[in-house]
Amino acid sequence: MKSKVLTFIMAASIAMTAVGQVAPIKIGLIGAMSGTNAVLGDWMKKGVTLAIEQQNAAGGINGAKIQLIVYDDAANPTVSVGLAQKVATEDKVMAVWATTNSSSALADIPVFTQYKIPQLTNGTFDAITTQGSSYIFRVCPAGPAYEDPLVDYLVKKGNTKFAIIGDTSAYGQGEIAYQTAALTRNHLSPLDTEQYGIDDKDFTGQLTKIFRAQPDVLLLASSEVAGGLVARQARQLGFTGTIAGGSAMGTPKFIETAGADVAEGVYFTSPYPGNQANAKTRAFAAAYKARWGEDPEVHGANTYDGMKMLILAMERAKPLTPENVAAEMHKIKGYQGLQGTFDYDARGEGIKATNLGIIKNGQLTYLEK
Amino acid sequence: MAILDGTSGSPTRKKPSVGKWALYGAIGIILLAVPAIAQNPYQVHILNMAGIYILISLGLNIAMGFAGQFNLAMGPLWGVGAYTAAILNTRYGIPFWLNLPASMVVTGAIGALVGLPSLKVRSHYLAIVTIGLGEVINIILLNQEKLTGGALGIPKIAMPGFFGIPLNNDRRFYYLILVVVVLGYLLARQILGHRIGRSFRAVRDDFQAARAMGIDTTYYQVLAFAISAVYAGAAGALFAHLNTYISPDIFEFSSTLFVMTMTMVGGMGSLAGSVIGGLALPILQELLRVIKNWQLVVYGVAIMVVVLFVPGGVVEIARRLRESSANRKSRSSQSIAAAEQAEDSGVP
Amino acid sequence: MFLEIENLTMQFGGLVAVNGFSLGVAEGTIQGLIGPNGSGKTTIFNVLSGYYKPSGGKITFKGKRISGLPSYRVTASGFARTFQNLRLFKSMTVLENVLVGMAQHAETGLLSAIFNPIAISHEEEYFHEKAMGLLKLLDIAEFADTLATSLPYGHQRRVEIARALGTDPKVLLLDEPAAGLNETESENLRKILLQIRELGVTICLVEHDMKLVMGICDRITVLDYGKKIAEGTSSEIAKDPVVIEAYLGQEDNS
Amino acid sequence: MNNTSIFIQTVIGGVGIGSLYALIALGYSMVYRSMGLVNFAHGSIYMVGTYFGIMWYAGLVMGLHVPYPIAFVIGVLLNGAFGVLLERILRPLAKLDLMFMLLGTIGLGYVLDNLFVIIFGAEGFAVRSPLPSMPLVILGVRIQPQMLLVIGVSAILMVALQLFLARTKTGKAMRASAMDRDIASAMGVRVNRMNALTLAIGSGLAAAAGILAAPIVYVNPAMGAAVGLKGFAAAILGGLGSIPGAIAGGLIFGVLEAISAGYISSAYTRGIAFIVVVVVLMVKPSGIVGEITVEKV
Repeated sequence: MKSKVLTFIMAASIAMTAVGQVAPIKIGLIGAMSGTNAVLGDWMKKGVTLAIEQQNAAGGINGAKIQLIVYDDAANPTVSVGLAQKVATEDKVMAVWATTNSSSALADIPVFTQYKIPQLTNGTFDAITTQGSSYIFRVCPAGPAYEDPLVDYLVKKGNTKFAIIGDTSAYGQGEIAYQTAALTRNHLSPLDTEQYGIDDKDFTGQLTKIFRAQPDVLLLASSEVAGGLVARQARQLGFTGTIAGGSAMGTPKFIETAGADVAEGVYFTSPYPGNQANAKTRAFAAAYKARWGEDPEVHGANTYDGMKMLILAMERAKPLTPENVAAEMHKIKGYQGLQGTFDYDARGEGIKATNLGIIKNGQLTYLEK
Repeated sequence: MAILDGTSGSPTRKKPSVGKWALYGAIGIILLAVPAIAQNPYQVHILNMAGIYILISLGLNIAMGFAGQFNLAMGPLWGVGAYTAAILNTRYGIPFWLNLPASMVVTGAIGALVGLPSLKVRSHYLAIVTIGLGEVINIILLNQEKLTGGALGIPKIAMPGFFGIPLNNDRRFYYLILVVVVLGYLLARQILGHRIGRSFRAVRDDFQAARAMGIDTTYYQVLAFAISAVYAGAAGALFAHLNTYISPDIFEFSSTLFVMTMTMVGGMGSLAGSVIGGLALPILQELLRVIKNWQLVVYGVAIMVVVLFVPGGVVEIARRLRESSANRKSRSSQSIAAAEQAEDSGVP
Repeated sequence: MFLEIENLTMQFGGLVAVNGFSLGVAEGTIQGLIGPNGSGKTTIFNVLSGYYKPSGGKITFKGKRISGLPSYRVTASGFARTFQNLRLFKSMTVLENVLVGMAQHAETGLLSAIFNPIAISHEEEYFHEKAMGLLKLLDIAEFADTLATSLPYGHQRRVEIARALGTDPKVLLLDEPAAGLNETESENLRKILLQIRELGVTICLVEHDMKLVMGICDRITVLDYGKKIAEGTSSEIAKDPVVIEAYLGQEDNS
Repeated sequence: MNNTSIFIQTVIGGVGIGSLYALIALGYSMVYRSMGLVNFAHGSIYMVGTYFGIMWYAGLVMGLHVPYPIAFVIGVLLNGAFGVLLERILRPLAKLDLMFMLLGTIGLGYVLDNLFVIIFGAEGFAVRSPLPSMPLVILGVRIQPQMLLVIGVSAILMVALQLFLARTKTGKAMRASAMDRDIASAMGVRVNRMNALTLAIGSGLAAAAGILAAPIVYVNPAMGAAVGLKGFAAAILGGLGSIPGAIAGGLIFGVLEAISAGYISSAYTRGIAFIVVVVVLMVKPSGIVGEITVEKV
């Protein structure tokens, strides 16, 4: 807790010193800072803040410092829309991060489209970029990009009997749909698909039902924590087959919740190749650890990528207006980020590839393509 | 009537004085000027949301404050209204002006269903039944993916137009909400001032005595639920078309609690309480935002203070102030004060 | 007969509160119902007013069966009651309490409340006048706008009667209206009851105040242990040895 | 696995979670019976109790890793003491109408939840089970060892509570106080002290539930909301104020959830459980074990 307070004071003092002769450039950040999804907001804030601090230390943007204004929407879309109005019209930001939660991100789109302010998100729901807005930018791949390669790989390894278990949240329902679609691509269908409420803690009923169908592979369609709990109970109920899931399973939080023994051998996909993948990721991981005292994971990495590109777009925009920044974002092609190469299209999608990984010895390790 | 045709008894209702009319006028002018006074659309947005909450709160107040019926499904019923409008609009292209009455009818009917158990169970049992039925509504919204879009909800709901003027931003939408809220308020006054309102209060005050007075309590209990749901339905249609995006998590039990809190802070059993609470709470939240994590702690303490020390809410504080000044003016005219107190008919 | 109770039985679990009780009441009379505590008087009232469904027997009013109907329908068919332990609507003024009972005679419903405010205001004014008339009859008009439960006990009793009259009853069931009243108040009550009878309302009275009962009842029925033990005019009852033994004698002892 | 063992496995999961609901429901029912208070902060008290125990076990206090049974006892006792403190806060609320009780205790819940967010952070953490993670296999039925611990300890606690109330002098005084406060106080029972004891026991049971569940669930300050609501539903289902009712209600609610998840529709599980509660209350308006009270006219 103490470190959080310190962080806040430091961030505040950095923001203060930024107020020099040139007015600072304001960037908004709306995310879940409280409630069960707080961890997502926290990761976003850490990735974005790191990129901003590095830029400010290097002189900001044409002499102007970047100032981050953070708001907590507690993952509630109603609150989120209100805050979107606030950052757009009261704070008059240059660009905004909103949000990791796909439903809040969707709720905010009309607001930022109306005020012509670029909106960055790391939500994975594919419909985010089909709303007809030219101000929305996704900084990570969309949902299907995670599930397709995962299922393709597992099918290629000879698995045919799949079952899906996921939560009823927006993320869970989306993942279930993408996993089902990925199976359909491979001319398969899940033997059983079960769901649970986000507050549920005992999955015996669902899992017992699933195991009656005797699947080889259990696909998890849920967030880090619930995914971890499900994996643990699945193993305790005697499931010996393969467990696999999307990027949520490629996080330290999943390993912590499931326990290293249960997490061992779980497949996941992530656009982030891991902290030790190359020079770029090693530098990022070192800086992140120095700043926040913990190792980065995928959300920290994709928001860092996104903020870097946003900075690039702001440097290029002449004159510097939200509208021009958005136009410059669309022009980004061939940008080499932590997650790979970004080429933004008209819909706001920048990257499509993900890496397949497996948890080995409690560590996230990536398989060669 | 067979007994005594009353001959000279005079009705005792008061006519508002000139001063009161002037006050109403001033309030009206301020309300109309708000979008111009506001520094930015965000402030108008806060008021628009407050207006939507006031509508739900009026409904809750009629059911709970006046008729004594625990309707703790108000949040999910608000969702029914919003989804009705959203589905009609995005699937069939039906405009807001038809969706508003449609939402009110559909939500009113479902509200009456939610109210049916009130005929069998009371107080905390009714509380859990309505909470439970609210959960069921929410789960249906969440899982009927083909109809409701599931957890991801429904985007791209069209904003309404008014004779060619698109109400496509908060400043313009404000007037729409203002009109609906004012109509909703006047209608609530009309209903509650009528024998229906007296019957509601009779059912609340003493269920058996009400039946002994010939009041069909079954009808009035279900009616109270239905009316409260009609308000939630109107609020839902407005919300769907203002926000242009809805998802099930907006309409969870926590939204019921939020509306209940604002109603009780304003004053349960007083329509003015709904308005005051509906304005006060969103503004309070804005003010508390600066203290970050502590805001909900302060919020919780504030709720407890209100419940323990001023259970009648802000309306009661105002009345106490008025009474004490009236008492200072004339200590002898206590019966008048009592009559006034009765006329205001706040929480007993 | 105007009001006919036939072979009424009321059981609560194993307890028989009323056992094969029959009674006929003539129109325009005051019928007294007396008996020691727990003899079943209030239970009979509760069955009469529809609060309990009888275990056996039936009640007919002007030839129509009313036993088993819900209480609000019993009221609608012309019965009104007061409660032994006052049950006024606590958030309402005296006037509003009386208006509640009139609601069932209203012709305007929810739709008029919304779309026809003029009809509503006419109707309200009409009811107000009637209610004020009733308050005058019971001599409590000056408290019309006072919170009913803030009045002294004796006045609250009168509000209960006015409220019951508000329903425009043919039969008025009064459950111990004189309880807690002093001598003068009791005398006032006697006058009021006689006035009500003049208006053509039949009164059924459960009462412990013997002076009042003997003074105004046309006929009196005596109950003990849920059974009728005597019936007749006040002078007949006063002489009946069974009654003296079971009831009056008992009172002497206490 | 044959159908019977599948069914038994499903039911055992339900009984496990149902035991937790029952322990929570007992808190609601006991406090309602003795104080007339419906305490909607009880879910938060469950969360607080979980932290009070688990923080010693999970190394949140000076990096200590106290053995699980000792952490369990510490948590139960700490939360019991916390319950005594709460009695002072809740006493005035018990005199109010249900509406005010509801909001007042929810306000208290907000305060507790968010204080714990401030102290421990919102993120939460997973807790290692003290038992081996491999399942026990009995006649083809697989059971999580921790679930067996939950069921066993809960059963012991419930029996102990019954014995305490029926056999001990204090227990009898508590029951007398719950039945009629005036008579009890006339007989020399200190009603407020009995209420404090009731809250202490209710809170202790909630802590026990939380600490037992911690290795199955995930510990964070928001963990009380859903369990609190379901525990309340269970108490109502059994008949608020009845101790056997709370236990029956909790178990039935848990088993209902498991069966509807395993056999009917997992997405609608929560809704089905609530529908059953509503239907039961339509038939028996004061719950399964609740007494019917006749209203006096």
